[in-house]
Amino acid sequence: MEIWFSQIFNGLSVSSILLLIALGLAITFGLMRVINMAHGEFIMIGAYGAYMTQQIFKSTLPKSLFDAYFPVAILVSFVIAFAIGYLLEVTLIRFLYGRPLDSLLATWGVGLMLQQLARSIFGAPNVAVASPSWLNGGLTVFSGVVLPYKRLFIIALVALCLIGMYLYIYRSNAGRRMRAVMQNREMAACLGISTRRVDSFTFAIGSGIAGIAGCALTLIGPIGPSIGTYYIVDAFMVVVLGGVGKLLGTVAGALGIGVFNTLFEWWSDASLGKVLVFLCIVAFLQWKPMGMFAVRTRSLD
Amino acid sequence: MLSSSILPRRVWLLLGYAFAAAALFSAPLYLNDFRLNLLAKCLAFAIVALGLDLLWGYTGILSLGHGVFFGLGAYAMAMHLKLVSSGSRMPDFMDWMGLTKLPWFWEPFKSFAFAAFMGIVIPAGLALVLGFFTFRNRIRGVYFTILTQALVIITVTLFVGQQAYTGGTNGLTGFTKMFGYSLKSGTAKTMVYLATVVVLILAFLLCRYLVKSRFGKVLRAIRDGENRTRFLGYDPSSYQMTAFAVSAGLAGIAGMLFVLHVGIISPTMMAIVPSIEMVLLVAIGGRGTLVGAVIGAVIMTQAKSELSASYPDFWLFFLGALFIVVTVFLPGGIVGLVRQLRQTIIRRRSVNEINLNPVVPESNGVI
Amino acid sequence: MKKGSGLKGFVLALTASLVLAGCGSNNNEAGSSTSSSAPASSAAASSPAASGGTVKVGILHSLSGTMSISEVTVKNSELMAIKEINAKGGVLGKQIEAVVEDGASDWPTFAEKARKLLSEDKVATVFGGWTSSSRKAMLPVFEELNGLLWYPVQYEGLESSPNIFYTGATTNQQIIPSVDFLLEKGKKKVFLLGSDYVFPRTANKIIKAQLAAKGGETVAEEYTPLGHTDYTTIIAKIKEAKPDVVYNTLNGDSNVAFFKQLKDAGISSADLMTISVSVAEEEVKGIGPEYLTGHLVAWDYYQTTDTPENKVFVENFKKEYGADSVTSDPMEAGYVAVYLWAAAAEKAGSFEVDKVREAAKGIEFNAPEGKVTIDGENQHIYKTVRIGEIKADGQIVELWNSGGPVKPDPYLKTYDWAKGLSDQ
Amino acid sequence: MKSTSILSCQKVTVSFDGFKAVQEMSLELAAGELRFLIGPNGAGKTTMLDAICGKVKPASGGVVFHGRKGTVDVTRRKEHEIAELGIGRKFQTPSIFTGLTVEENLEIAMAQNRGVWSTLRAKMKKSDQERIDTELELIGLGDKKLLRAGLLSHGEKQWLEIGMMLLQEPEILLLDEPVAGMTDKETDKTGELLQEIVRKRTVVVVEHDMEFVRNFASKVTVMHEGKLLKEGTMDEVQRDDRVAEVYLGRKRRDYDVISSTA
Repeated sequence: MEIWFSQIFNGLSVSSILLLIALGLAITFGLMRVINMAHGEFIMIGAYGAYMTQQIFKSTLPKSLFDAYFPVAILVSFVIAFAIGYLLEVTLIRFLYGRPLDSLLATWGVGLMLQQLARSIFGAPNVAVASPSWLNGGLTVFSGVVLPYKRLFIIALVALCLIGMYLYIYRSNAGRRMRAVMQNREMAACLGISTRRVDSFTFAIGSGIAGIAGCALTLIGPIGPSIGTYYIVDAFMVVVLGGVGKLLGTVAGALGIGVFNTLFEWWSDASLGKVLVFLCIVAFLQWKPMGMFAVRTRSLD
Repeated sequence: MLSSSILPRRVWLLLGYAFAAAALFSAPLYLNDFRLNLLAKCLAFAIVALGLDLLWGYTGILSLGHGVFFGLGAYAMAMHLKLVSSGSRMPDFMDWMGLTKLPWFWEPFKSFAFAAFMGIVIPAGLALVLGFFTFRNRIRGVYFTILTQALVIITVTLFVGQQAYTGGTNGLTGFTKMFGYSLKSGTAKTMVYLATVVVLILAFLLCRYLVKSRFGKVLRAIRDGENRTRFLGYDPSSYQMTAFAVSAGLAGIAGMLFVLHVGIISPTMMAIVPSIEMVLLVAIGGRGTLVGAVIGAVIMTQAKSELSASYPDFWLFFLGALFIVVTVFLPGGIVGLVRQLRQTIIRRRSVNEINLNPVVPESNGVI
Repeated sequence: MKKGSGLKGFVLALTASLVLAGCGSNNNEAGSSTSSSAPASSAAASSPAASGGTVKVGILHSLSGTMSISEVTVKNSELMAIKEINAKGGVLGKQIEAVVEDGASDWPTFAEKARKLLSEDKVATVFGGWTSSSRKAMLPVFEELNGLLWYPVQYEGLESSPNIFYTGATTNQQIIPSVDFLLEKGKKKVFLLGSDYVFPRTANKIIKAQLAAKGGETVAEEYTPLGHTDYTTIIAKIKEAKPDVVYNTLNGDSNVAFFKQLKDAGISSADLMTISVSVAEEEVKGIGPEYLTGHLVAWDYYQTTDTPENKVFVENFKKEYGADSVTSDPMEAGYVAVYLWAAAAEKAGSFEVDKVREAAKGIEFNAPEGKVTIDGENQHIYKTVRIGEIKADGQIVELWNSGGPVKPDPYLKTYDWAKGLSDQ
Repeated sequence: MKSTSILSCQKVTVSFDGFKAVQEMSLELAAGELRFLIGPNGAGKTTMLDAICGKVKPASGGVVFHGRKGTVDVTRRKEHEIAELGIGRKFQTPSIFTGLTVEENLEIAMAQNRGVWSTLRAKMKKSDQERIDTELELIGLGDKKLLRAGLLSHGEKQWLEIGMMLLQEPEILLLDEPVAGMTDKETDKTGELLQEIVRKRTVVVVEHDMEFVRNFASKVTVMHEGKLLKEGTMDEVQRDDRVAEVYLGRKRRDYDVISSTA
């Protein structure tokens, strides 16, 4: 009973992390159709953003304020990843719209360079980020079942990001412009929308959310130059499984993969669990090639 | 390029091929052990690049899972070599993992012919199965590419996890003999090298035949408009499956040769990074031209060996930049660049000579 | 044939000639002792290039890729040893010149670079490798060309090549004593957790046999893929199994995720002890000491190891690579390897591989970890085993040691319960 | 007088996520007939062609093809099988293979065995080459046969595609707005080409250009909101009030304008 409860929670928790790393991709890949293989590196940038914020707090502010660094770090991570994403869109990605496979290779190159850059700046070894004390410990539901605050925090953060994204995309003027451009570039341009600006901004937001993910991941995982590579394939799987271009699909994809991964891992072992999950995804796509929530089009190719 | 007006282009082309072949065949005469080995490795990669080019450059399907096919071929050959080298004993790693008997599926690999056959059939067969399920369900483009990454992860995890049967992360190594000869002798190495050259030439001729045949034209048609070919009455999925299987088979052959040269195969060689680097070979040389694939493979493998040692930090920046520059600014790769230069020259000359030759057929990727 | 083919032919020929010419010229530089039709074993490194006032040695670690995190530090300590030896006048009156190559975390590259070092640079010896896979990849090359490799990392044993000296611990110098230590402390129910690769699987096989023979119990054995970052399910399994101790053979980044998530689950070292064999000072720094305080590790050397040699070593290292840098077991083993080779060469009076190997037998050296001796039979070295506890400042303090150097036994021949683990 | 039917669509309904683009549409084609399919935007004309050639699967109804290879209900067949049976389709935007030369486009369009194995071994026979050369002359691209098709002008692309359709030798040809976006001169030439095509096979043309339609004395089917509105000769259709009303959604007065320009 306890085990079931805590495993359900673990499944949810894994799903929330998957969702967090996939949300940014749901924008850059899902909406803009850019296969951003450097997405993992934006997560890494976010993680280092948290590290830098922590170092600055440590060296300049009194110890009592240290715990406040984390909310600041989330903001800093978002801003840095946003800025680098913006820069990347303006200098590179804009040449690659409509060439998904080329965007894949080029952004892979970007990923390599960002990794090496991080290595040059911060050194190859992992760095440590101390989590704020208010996130230590956990909520004891009943004896033997502890829900760690960090996990709860991440779930809440994902929910917040999701609501924010929903409101932005579907309820704001900027979001309406964004959707207009993504659906019909020429028409949107005719209506006086600056498609260039919308493109850059959209890509930057996707990158910024990856930055938030990176910041949150410092609570539970390693922080090093190559951490992006651990998450990138999972993130793509979530988006593809859910159905490209649908926010709801991404949520469903993350839940599906997270829960099944936890279950399979519990029943077998971590390696086999991973293989089974991927096999299930491949099998599922046989049945629904466009993912759980497909967008239908009438175009020829 | 003035000389091209003296001799017909065809002669130049044949001369070029002949020179390249002569240079390759005579390499053992003037290269030392290390260089010859390195060149042999390049040529093995050139074979993968040919197959990838057939798939990506001509059919428009990008596979980021060719490391798997390469690896499967390599493992087939490595299993044979391991068995031969272990003599009557079991391979050492099985011993340590507590196996008491050689697993049944290892048994037939004692035969070289079987191993070589499987080194082609297993990758090609796997590609056929994967292709059957994806292409027939119209999973294509980016989705297919991402699925090939899933394939990589599944395969690597399985190979690492089944240590008793595959040697785990250490892979298979410690080969000493083949056909009863020591692999360490100079003659054996030269023979293996020459075999690689021959296989590369055969692979090149095969690919050349494929892309020049009507089959190849249909492949390019599928690349340009898959659905359109469907309404002409072609079933694109069977063409895609064939191209994928041939490509995977070539990767398998390359893997077998690679093992002979390098003496080790491990799951890391099948992972995502090597798979993507294989694609880069094609991108650098020029996708959609077979010569480009070979040139890309040779230059990149050499460059990696030279640059990564002297400037390990710089190397990754360089590699990253190369990905970006080639895909964004030079989609035609080296061959494309040369072509552009030639066009410029022709244009300039035709302005001077008021060349009235009306139609300059844009070379369309056929060698 | 369409237009443009001629040009293509030209490019083809040009490329071929460029590449081959490049190779050729390199070959000339390297000395064409590998002449014409017999490019074979005559190229062996048996005549090391000890030309002029220098002797070349190779340093072959991953400077790029995933393994560079660990290997760069070993490269640094090896270079420092070379610098120290050169400052004292070199070996046999010659200055040591290091040829540094990058294995790029890619095993075939290790083999390729080993071949280059031996047949082109003609180095007298090579210091290098970290993962077993890289060593296994290099081994055939060293045996074929009769080179000499010094391998500085603890590994799973079951190997002994005449062309390799192993200066890291083998299983009976790290794992077996640590399991004995746990049993002595009454920790009998052991949960085995490792990354899915060769070292953990082999180590756990040995541990299981040892526990079975000595009254312990293996409650579970779990492996996670390399680079795995979510340990919630594993931790749930640990809770379910209720072990006395977790024997941790996780590698690299997985350790960070595991220890962070273990603490989040409300499990501290007081609740459940873990003992790790792949977490050294360098890793502690990257995980954050607060997650590790009180947990155990097993190695042969710590930065705090109390020997006069270690004081000098740590001081020099910090001087060379910054006050923030830490020293760890593999770094020390790499450092020791250079000194041992130099001593063997001095004793042999030559850089020739066969003579150095012969002379190396029985050589002793006062290393930072204490006295080490090369075992003439299996070419590993005698090392002192130490169990340590991680402190809040990130340093590791010794709790127990083996009292003196332990004889290396890579095939565990001297352990009755290990019969059948290996038939070699 | 009624000749043998070659294609009969019976109560075809096509729906996209609940929206019915075509509703219970029936269409009967006689062998050798030229039929124009007209109607305002969104009437379901293109979708009807899609249903016939297999691009979309009807939710209900049948499309029965009485071809050389027997009588087949094509609604459950795949696109390439339908094409093989003898139903050819030309799309609104020119969809030729831009990376192939003009000649190569024709070569792969040519009627032949389209299996992997046959194309691998296919040799260009003398008769094939002659057919292609004849076709090249017909569509007026003889001097551009080595040019990459992507470099052709819009009109040339359309002709190339028509040429491909002819070489494909379908029994029924479905053409979607063959003269859209063409200059007058190009339209004229296309008209000539069409006359050529019509002589040999059954053709269905979706067209907006009334003047173009008028050049052919043949039967016209008018669709509106996915349904059949009127079928008959151009004159009959023009006299019909309902057609006048729905066409452009206006009353008679506007319709006069159309008929005067038409």
